[in-house]
Amino acid sequence: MAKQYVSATINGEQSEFLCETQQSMLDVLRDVIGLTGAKEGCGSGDCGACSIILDGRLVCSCLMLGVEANGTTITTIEGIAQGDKLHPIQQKFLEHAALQCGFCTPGLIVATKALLDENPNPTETEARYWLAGNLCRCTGYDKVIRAVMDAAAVMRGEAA
Amino acid sequence: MSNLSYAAPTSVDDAVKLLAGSSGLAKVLSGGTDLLVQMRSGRLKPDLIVDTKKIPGIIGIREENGGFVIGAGTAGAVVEAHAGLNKAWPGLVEALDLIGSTQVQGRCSLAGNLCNASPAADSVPALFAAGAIAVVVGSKGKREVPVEQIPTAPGRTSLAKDEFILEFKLPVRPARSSDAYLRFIPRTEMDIAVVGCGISVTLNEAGVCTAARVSLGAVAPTVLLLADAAAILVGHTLDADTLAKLDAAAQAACKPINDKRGTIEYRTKVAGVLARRVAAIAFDRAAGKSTGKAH
Amino acid sequence: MNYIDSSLKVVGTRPLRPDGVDKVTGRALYSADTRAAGMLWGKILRSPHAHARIVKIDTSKAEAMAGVYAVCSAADFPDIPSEEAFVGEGPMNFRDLAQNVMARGKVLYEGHAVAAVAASTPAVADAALAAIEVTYDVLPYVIDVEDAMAADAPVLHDDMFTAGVDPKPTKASNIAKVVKFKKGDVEAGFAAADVIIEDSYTTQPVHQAYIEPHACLATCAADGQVTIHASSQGHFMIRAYTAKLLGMDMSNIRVNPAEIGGGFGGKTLIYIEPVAVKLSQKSGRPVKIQMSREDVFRGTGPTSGASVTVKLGAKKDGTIVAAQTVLKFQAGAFAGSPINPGCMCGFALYDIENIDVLGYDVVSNRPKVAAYRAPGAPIASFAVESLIDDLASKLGMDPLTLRQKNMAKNGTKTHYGPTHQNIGFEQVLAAVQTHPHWKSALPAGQGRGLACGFWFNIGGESTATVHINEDGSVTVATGSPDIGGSRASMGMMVAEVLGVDISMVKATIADTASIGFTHLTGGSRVTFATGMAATQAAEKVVDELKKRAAMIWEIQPDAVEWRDGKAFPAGSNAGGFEPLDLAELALKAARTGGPVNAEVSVNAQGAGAGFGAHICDVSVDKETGHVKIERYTAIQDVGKAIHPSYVEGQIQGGAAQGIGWALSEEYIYSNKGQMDNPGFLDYRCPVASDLPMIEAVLVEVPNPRHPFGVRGVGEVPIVPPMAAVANAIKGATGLRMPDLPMTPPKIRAAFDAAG
Amino acid sequence: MPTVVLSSGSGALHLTGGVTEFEVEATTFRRLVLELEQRFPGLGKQVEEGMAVAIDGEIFQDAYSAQLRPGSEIVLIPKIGGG
Repeated sequence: MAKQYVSATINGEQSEFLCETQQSMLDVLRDVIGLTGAKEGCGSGDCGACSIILDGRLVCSCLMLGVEANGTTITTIEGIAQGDKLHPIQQKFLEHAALQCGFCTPGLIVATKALLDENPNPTETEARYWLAGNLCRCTGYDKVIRAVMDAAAVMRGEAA
Repeated sequence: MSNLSYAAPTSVDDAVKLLAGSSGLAKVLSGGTDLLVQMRSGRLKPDLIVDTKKIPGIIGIREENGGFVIGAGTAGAVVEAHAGLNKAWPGLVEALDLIGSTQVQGRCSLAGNLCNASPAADSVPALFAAGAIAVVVGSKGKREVPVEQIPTAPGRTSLAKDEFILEFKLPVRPARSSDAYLRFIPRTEMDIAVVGCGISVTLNEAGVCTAARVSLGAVAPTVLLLADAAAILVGHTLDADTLAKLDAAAQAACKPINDKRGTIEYRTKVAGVLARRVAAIAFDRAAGKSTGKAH
Repeated sequence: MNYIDSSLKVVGTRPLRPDGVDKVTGRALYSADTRAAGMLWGKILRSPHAHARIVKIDTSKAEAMAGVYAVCSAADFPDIPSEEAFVGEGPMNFRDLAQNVMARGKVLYEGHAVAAVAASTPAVADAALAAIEVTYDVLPYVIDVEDAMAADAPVLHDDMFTAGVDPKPTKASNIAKVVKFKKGDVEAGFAAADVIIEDSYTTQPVHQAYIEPHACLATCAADGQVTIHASSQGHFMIRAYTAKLLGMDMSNIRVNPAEIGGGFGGKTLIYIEPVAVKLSQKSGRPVKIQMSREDVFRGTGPTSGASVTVKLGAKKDGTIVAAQTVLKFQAGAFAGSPINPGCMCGFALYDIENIDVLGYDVVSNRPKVAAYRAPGAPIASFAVESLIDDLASKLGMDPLTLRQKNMAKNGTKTHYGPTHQNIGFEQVLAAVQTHPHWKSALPAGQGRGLACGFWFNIGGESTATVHINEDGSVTVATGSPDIGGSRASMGMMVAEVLGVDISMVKATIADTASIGFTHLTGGSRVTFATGMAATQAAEKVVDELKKRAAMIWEIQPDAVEWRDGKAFPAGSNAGGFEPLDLAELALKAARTGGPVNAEVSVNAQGAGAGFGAHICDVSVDKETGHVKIERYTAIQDVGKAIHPSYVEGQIQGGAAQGIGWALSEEYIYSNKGQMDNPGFLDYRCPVASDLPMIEAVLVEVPNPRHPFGVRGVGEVPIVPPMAAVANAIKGATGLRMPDLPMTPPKIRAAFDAAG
Repeated sequence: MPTVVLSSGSGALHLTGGVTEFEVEATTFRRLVLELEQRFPGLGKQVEEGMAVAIDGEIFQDAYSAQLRPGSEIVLIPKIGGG
């Protein structure tokens, strides 16, 4: 089977790649393009470590074929910061120590970005339900949720 | 080695031709949230994937003759964000809101959830309760099929090899009508339903039920539409006696299995519990007493 | 030097971690994130059977496939003789480790590795695995611990004779070991008791469920030198075990520590590294192996499941006078459950005169258990803390008062021998008593549970180096993988000693060829032991810097004082020199004797034991049996919190894992002895919406054996939650749930049975 | 003289004929191990290779450097790991 040609906008840049039909978008990001920020924790959509934003929607890149990316716009964890300036969500994750091992962190940050894009003022319960698809085994979610709520406040211009 | 082909046709005709012409196993891809998991686990080894998302009309929601038409490939998250559907069919919306994670809802579709033909699919009892009609396209043209006739057994549907669902039609809503869906899972999110229950009702001005559809998931090989339970509701308000009868009817309809997600005994009891709770929410909504989320 | 009573400027603050930016931007490289030119993909074929003799492995078809470069099975590895050693985090037999990495003769559980391939792509590797023909002679199997102990149970190892019984048995059995601990006269204790209470409990194996699956990249050069890039709780552990299993010299193996995506004890063993090295040796190409989540569940971890009985005798005033327990721990396919600490921990919290503990280490057809936070203790404490709660009810006493009456204090002699010293249990319980959560009225319909936990904590071997860089900035390197923020705490201790801002100090992890031996990141030892090495290295650097300043000023080194990151003349007699800071001293380092560095290796002893108490409020849906955690507070003596945020994080994370253990996590087996839920869908770790905020309260009773007073903190928090939740459920419903996990079907059934 | 207590769960009682407590003349742990080996053949080796020791309540995985005082309580216990 010949490889498939795919053209997509990834983190603001036009990207072209060849992939095998059965390769997931996660495989493509990691093994073809070399963006290894999205992680494989399960490969079945149950952990959220591979989260990306596809045409404005939060999705698991492991549940999408690479060929489906043709013509789409994708944001990965590598595209969240503006150059060397961290996004407020990233900054708040650091300040609140909302990461321990850091493996689930890229997925959580991408998911939080999608949450706050859609709902800039979530309640704690809304944040917890939105992030229920992002497993974290280190933190017990406490500091993660605090970081999310604080980042939301900063992005609304309500806090430092 | 895999010889998997992929095509993303831009018309119904092209898609149907691809499906009809495939010599091996052809699978329709919409959201992919079940298909990719099955491929990865090796349970499913398709030779051809037909991605239907580029077909005009298969994604999107429109109002038609007072009812709604939902494109078969529309992502759950799009349905959840639709104000009109939230008002008319809150139960169906909340069922979609319960499928997997936020991430999964960004991709999963009603057609995929229905055609995966899992008895535990969250949106399916809500679709059954809603009396949705599937618009099926294939080599022989278009046909309209009540959704409860689509799944036939776990993982099997009544669709022919060259057929797929283009869209769903939701009927016109009479006044004082609403629906609700609840499912029971061990956690608060991310689990497959141990039991799911969807109920749609129409009330008269006195609050008496004039029409009802009751559906249960995960208690039999396919999602069930319970005519007996619906009949118990019609002609009654939700008094204690009616609730008790509904509970009993739901339990009586169960033919579950013991598996890693629940026992026969537990599923049966919880089916009764959920039927009562869902009916209460649906009645309240239909009577205009509540508009909030059920979970 | 001891800093316990000093005023501290850096230790105890909450700076950003030095590896943080890499981890929030996706740049940090974990084990699966690296590749090498010409790299092959290694995959492992696993047994579908729970127990079977391997009759034949035919790899010829796989070897003949295009794109397949190497195939291996047990025949390619040395047949390691039985050799007991206490390495890593528990007792270990190298033969067992070798046979766990690659089955030899028999497969002992579903998921046991039987062969491996290296191929050009993952898809080719999968196809090659499918082409390997293994002929099995399927044997009867046993999963449950009680079943495995039965006289007629299928025996896993025909050379296993129960140790610890006299006379030595002549018949092989699945009971690897019997252990007994005794204190006083338990019969006399029960005879003197006014109240006797007894119950039986079961717990299920639970997986550490780190989100990063095991992965490694091995490269074998033509001269036989091997480089391994892998994440683990100890790259020296990977080097030692891989060398042992392959019969290599350690100096020919270099292990680069990748960032580790969680471990919790589960990454203190090896599974894939020797296989990747073997495939690389055979193919001459770098080989990467990445486990799938299913492989992780079927082939690694978990911790033991168990069957436990406990009996307590007490006076009317609440004094517990006798305590007895029998613990039967599942070890998985090879001996080595944490039965010893299990036997030691449950009663270590209390001052009880008469104690009798009996423990069994039992093999069955499950994956070999691995360490998991405070190995063994959570199981024992679930049972003991549940029964103490019932004892309080029976005596009509408050559960906190009963615990305070019987709590271990300094000078309490434990049933396993030592006398407790410098412990803070009393302070922890006092903190419970005054905490707003404990004092708050319980909302209607809810139940409140209290439970406590203990862990020894450990020290051991660690190495740290401190370098003053040419510009005066500071680098500290250690051999301890950073699993949860230890770079930050290492940097902070060094900055404190040097008297500089934390921004001046960067901490890194050095590979096995670049720093002295360092034991695992495990047992909550890094901040204690590696922190001790880093502190001492920084002190040596300060001594050296004082010498350099003395040389520049032409005075005696003892006339130089070091404070706030600068050398000062010690008093006016020493001379009127302007202070020299790190940058100035670094600039002159070449002229004053060369680079300023120090390396210190320690074998740290005296890790202070840790105690914790958790308070949990729940509500229970009586119709569905669903439990909601409404409020949760975890109080713990941490000695001294170097970086309080990461100390709190350890406690919050441990509590969350314990809540999962209590309510939803378990291994479910099919009627063929196969794991039925090897994925995050049905192996149910708590998700964000399952939990409330978890308040972590830090009690600081300094450990006098650490320069800053540190105690390990990561183990204790998983000990109390199971009983805290069970006791809360009892409070809410009146139901005692003795079997974990306390799932909705079990709770609904208990309601129905209670009528 | 320090008192040595063999923890009941040490798994070494067979080496001492069931004796669990004895006094040993030693001021260093190394000397203690040699004494133990002499008095109960096999015990010294087991202590060195497979056991931890608690000296006056403080647990040592390796105790060579530890000083023993007259009256010290020395308890030989199973080794401890962690997670």
